[in-house]
Amino acid sequence: MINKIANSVHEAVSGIFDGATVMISGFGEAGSPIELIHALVDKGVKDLTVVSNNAGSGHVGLAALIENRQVRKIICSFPRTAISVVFPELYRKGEIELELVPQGTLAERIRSAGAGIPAFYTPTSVNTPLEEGKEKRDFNNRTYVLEHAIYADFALVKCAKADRYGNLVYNKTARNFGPIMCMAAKNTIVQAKEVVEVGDIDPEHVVTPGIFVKKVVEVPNPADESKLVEQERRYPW
Amino acid sequence: MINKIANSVHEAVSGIFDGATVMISGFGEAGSPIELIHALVDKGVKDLTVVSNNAGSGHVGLAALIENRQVRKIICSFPRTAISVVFPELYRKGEIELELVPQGTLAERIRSAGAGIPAFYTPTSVNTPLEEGKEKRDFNNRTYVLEHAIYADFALVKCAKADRYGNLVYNKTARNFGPIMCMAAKNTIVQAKEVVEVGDIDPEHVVTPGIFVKKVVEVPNPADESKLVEQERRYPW
Amino acid sequence: MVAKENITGWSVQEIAEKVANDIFDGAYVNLGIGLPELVAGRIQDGKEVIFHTENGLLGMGKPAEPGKEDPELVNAGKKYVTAIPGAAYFHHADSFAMIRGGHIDICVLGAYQVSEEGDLANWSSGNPDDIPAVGGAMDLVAGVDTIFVITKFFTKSGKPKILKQCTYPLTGKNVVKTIYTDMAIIDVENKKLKVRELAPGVEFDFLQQNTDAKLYM
Amino acid sequence: MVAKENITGWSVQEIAEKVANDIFDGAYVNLGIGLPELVAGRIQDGKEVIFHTENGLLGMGKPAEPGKEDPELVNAGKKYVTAIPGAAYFHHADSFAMIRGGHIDICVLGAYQVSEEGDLANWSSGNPDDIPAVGGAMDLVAGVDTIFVITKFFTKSGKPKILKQCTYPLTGKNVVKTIYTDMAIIDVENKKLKVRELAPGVEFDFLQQNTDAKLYM
Repeated sequence: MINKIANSVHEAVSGIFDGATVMISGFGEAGSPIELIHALVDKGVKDLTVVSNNAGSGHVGLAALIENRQVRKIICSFPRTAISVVFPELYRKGEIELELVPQGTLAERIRSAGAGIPAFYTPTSVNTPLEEGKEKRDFNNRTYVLEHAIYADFALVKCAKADRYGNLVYNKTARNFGPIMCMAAKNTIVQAKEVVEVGDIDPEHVVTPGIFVKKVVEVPNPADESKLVEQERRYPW
Repeated sequence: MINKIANSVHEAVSGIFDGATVMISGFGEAGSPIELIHALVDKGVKDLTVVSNNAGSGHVGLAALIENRQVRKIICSFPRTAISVVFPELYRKGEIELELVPQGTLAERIRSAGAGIPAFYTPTSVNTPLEEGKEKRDFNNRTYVLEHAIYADFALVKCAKADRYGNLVYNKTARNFGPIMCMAAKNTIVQAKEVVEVGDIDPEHVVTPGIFVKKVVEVPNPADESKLVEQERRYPW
Repeated sequence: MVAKENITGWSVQEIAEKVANDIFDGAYVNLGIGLPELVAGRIQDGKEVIFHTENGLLGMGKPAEPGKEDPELVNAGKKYVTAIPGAAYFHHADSFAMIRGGHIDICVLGAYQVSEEGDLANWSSGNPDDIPAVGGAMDLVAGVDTIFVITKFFTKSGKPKILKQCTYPLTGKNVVKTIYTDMAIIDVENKKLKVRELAPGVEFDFLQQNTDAKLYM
Repeated sequence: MVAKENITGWSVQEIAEKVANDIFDGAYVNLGIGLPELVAGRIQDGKEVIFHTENGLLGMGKPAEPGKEDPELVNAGKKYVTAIPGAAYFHHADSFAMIRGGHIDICVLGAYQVSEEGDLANWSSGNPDDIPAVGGAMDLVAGVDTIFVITKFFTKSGKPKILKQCTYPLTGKNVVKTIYTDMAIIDVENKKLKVRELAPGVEFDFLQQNTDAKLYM
C-alpha cells in the first residue's frame, strides 16, 4: 500500500543530511513551508545548499535556518527585501555563498532537472553581468546562454491539499515554485494544510501528481510568516 | 473588450495560409479537433507542415487533410496505425515528407517553442538511428543530443470548456498535446465542447490560460472519429 | 536435442505473472503496448502499483467495460481504459517529464530483439517499405532505470529474439534489465545474460543452442 | 536656463496615465514593482487589460482591501492583491514560459538608468556593498517585445537617469521602447531617443542640457 503520510514534520525531514541540496518553495511567505523549515532548524544539519527564490525575512523560516548557520550556499533570484536582515549580514561578512539567478532561469533550471533535461538555452542575462562564465550560442540570429539543470536531494514544499498518494493542489499564488521543486528533488517532502482521502481530489485538478512526492505531513494551521516577522519572533523560540 | 469567440469553424481557421506550419492536438482521436481540421480541408490551403502525434485514421480528420494533398510535410512520432491508410500510401510514393520524432522529444520541442527556449539537450535517441545529424554532448558522464524548438504559425486544439478570454480546461486524456501546442503557436484556434462565462472556470483549475489562445469556437457535438472511420466515411462528404 | 515444437514453456499469462512478481509495492510503472498490457491484470493482491500511460494519465485502471468506453480516456495503445481514484491527468510535456526525469520506476516493453548487452530493438524492422513509427519507446528506455522486456523467446518464424547483436535499428543501448520470455527469465548483469529461471521442460543447453548470444547460468 | 527646481512636470499619476494610454485593449501586461504598479489604476474605462504577475497569476485585480488580505495571494512585489473573474493560477516555470516565450504584450518597468540605445539598468547599483538581487527583471526584458519604462527624469540627487551609456550593470541591451518620465515621453527608435511629448513647462533644450544622451525632437 502506498502511504506517504508522515506523522510529524520532524519525521518528515528526518532523512535530510549534512551537505544536502534542499529546494524550498515559496515566493516570500506565500508557499513557504515554515514548519518544515523549523523542523530542519531543530534537526541542525549543516552545509546545506538551499535553492529558493528569496533568502528569508526576519528571524523565522528560511532566515532562521540561515541564522543557525546551516546554509553554506543559497541559489536564488532575490535575496534582498526590506525585512531581510540575516542573509545580508552573513553575505557581507563573506560567510554565506550566493548564486544569483534570474527568476525565470531559476524556474526553468529547476523544471529541467525534473524533466531530465540537463541543459537548455535561454536569452535571459545575455549582455548583462550575469552572462559571465556562461557559454553563448546563436540560434536564428539571436544570442542565448547555456543554462544547466539544478538537481536537489530534497524539496520542502507547502500545499493546500494532499492525499496519501502524494497528489497535491495548491492555494492561489502560493503555488509558485512548489510543483517544479517537487519534480526536481529526489525526495520531496510536503506540508499540506489538509490531508484528504484518495479520490477526493478530482484527477483533472491535480497540480502535482503523487509520483513527484515522497512524504506528506499535515500542518492544519501553518504560521503566518509576516505576522511572526512583525512580532519580531525568532526561531527557535 | 476581449472576445476570442469565433462564430464558426470556418471563421476560426480563416487566417491560415499556404505554407503555414500547423500544430494539431490529439493522441489518435482523443483530443483531435476534427471539425477545425475539416474546416481547413474546406479552405483548401496547401503546402502545410503539420505537427501532430499521429498521421490520421481512415479518410476523415487529419487523414482527409493529407488525402486532399494539403500537407507537404508531417512532424510526428507515430504515423503507423492499423487504420492509417492515407499517409502510408502517400509516404511510400514519396509524396509526403516525414520527420519522425520520439514522442517525448516532440512534446518537449513544442513546449520549448512556447517557453522561449530555442534548444535543449535530451538523452532520448542517443545510440539509435534517430540521433543521426544531431549534435551530441556529454553532461555528467552521459551523452545527450541537442534538440530544437518547433515553432508553429497555427495550432488547432480541442478542449472541453473555454471562456471568451480563451481560458481552457480539457477532458481526461484528450488533454495530451493541447496545452503545449497552445503555447507554441503564434495563433491558437480552439474548438470547445462548451463556451462558458468568464468566471465559470475556477482560476485554480484553468489548464491553458487565455494568453495562449487567439480564437475559440464552440462545437457542442464533435464527431467521434473512430465511428466515422468504422462507417468508412470520407471527408469532404 | 529437443525440437522447439515440443517445448511449450510458460503461457503469456504466466510470463506476465513473473513480471508482476518483480514489481514492488508502490511502484510507478509504465506498460508498453501488447504483451506488457497483460501485466496490469497479474499484480498480486495487497500490492498497490500505479500505472502511468504516456498520453497523460497516472493511475490508469482496468480496461473500460463494453458500453462504457470513453473515446477521450485511452491508453498509449489507444485502447479504452479507466482511471482509478487518486488518478491525475496532465499534458504530454509533463507526462514525458515523468519519463525522461527518471520518476517512473519500471517500464515493461515488448521487443523485436534484445542483444547480449541489453540493447533493445522494438520500433522498426529496418525494412524500407515499413512506415517508421517510434512513439514513446525511445523516451522510455532513455528515462526509466528499470526496463523489463516481455516477449516470446522465438519469433513467429522460429528465429531467436535474443541475439549477440541486434540486427534491427536500436531503441536504446544497454537499457534492458530483465527479459521475461516463455522459455526463461534472463537478467542482463554487467552486459552479460544470466538465466535466472527456466520454464518447466526447458534446458539451459536448449536455450544456448538457439541463440548466438552467450548465456550464463 | 530654467533651474530644475522650478519645473514640476507631470505627477506620477499623470505619467501612469500616459503609459495607460499606450496600452491597447486586450493587452497582456506585466507591471514591475513601484511606479509601474500605478498604471493598473489608470487603464481607461472600456479597455480590458489582463495583468500578469510573474509569481503565478494572470488576471491580477486591484490591491486587496484592508482586512481582506490573503498572504497566499500576492503580486511580484509581495503586496496583497486580488484576482479577477477569469483569472488563472500557474507555477513559476509556466509563468516564465509566458514571459520568455513572448506571450506578454507589454511590460512596464522602473529604471535606475536608460541609455541612448535603449539599454536598461534597473537591478543593481553595482555597489559591492549592496546585496545583488535580480528577480524577474532580466527575463522580462529578454522575453517581452514592448518594454515601457516609467521613471522620474532625475534621480533624488538630481542626476539624469537617461544617459549616453548606463554606468550601472545592465538588465538588458536595446530593450526599452518608450521612456515615460515626469518631464517627457521619449521613444527609442532605431537606437535613437525621440522626444514624443514634453510635459507642460518643459522645453526640449532643458532636457538636452540635462543629459549627455543625444535627444531628437
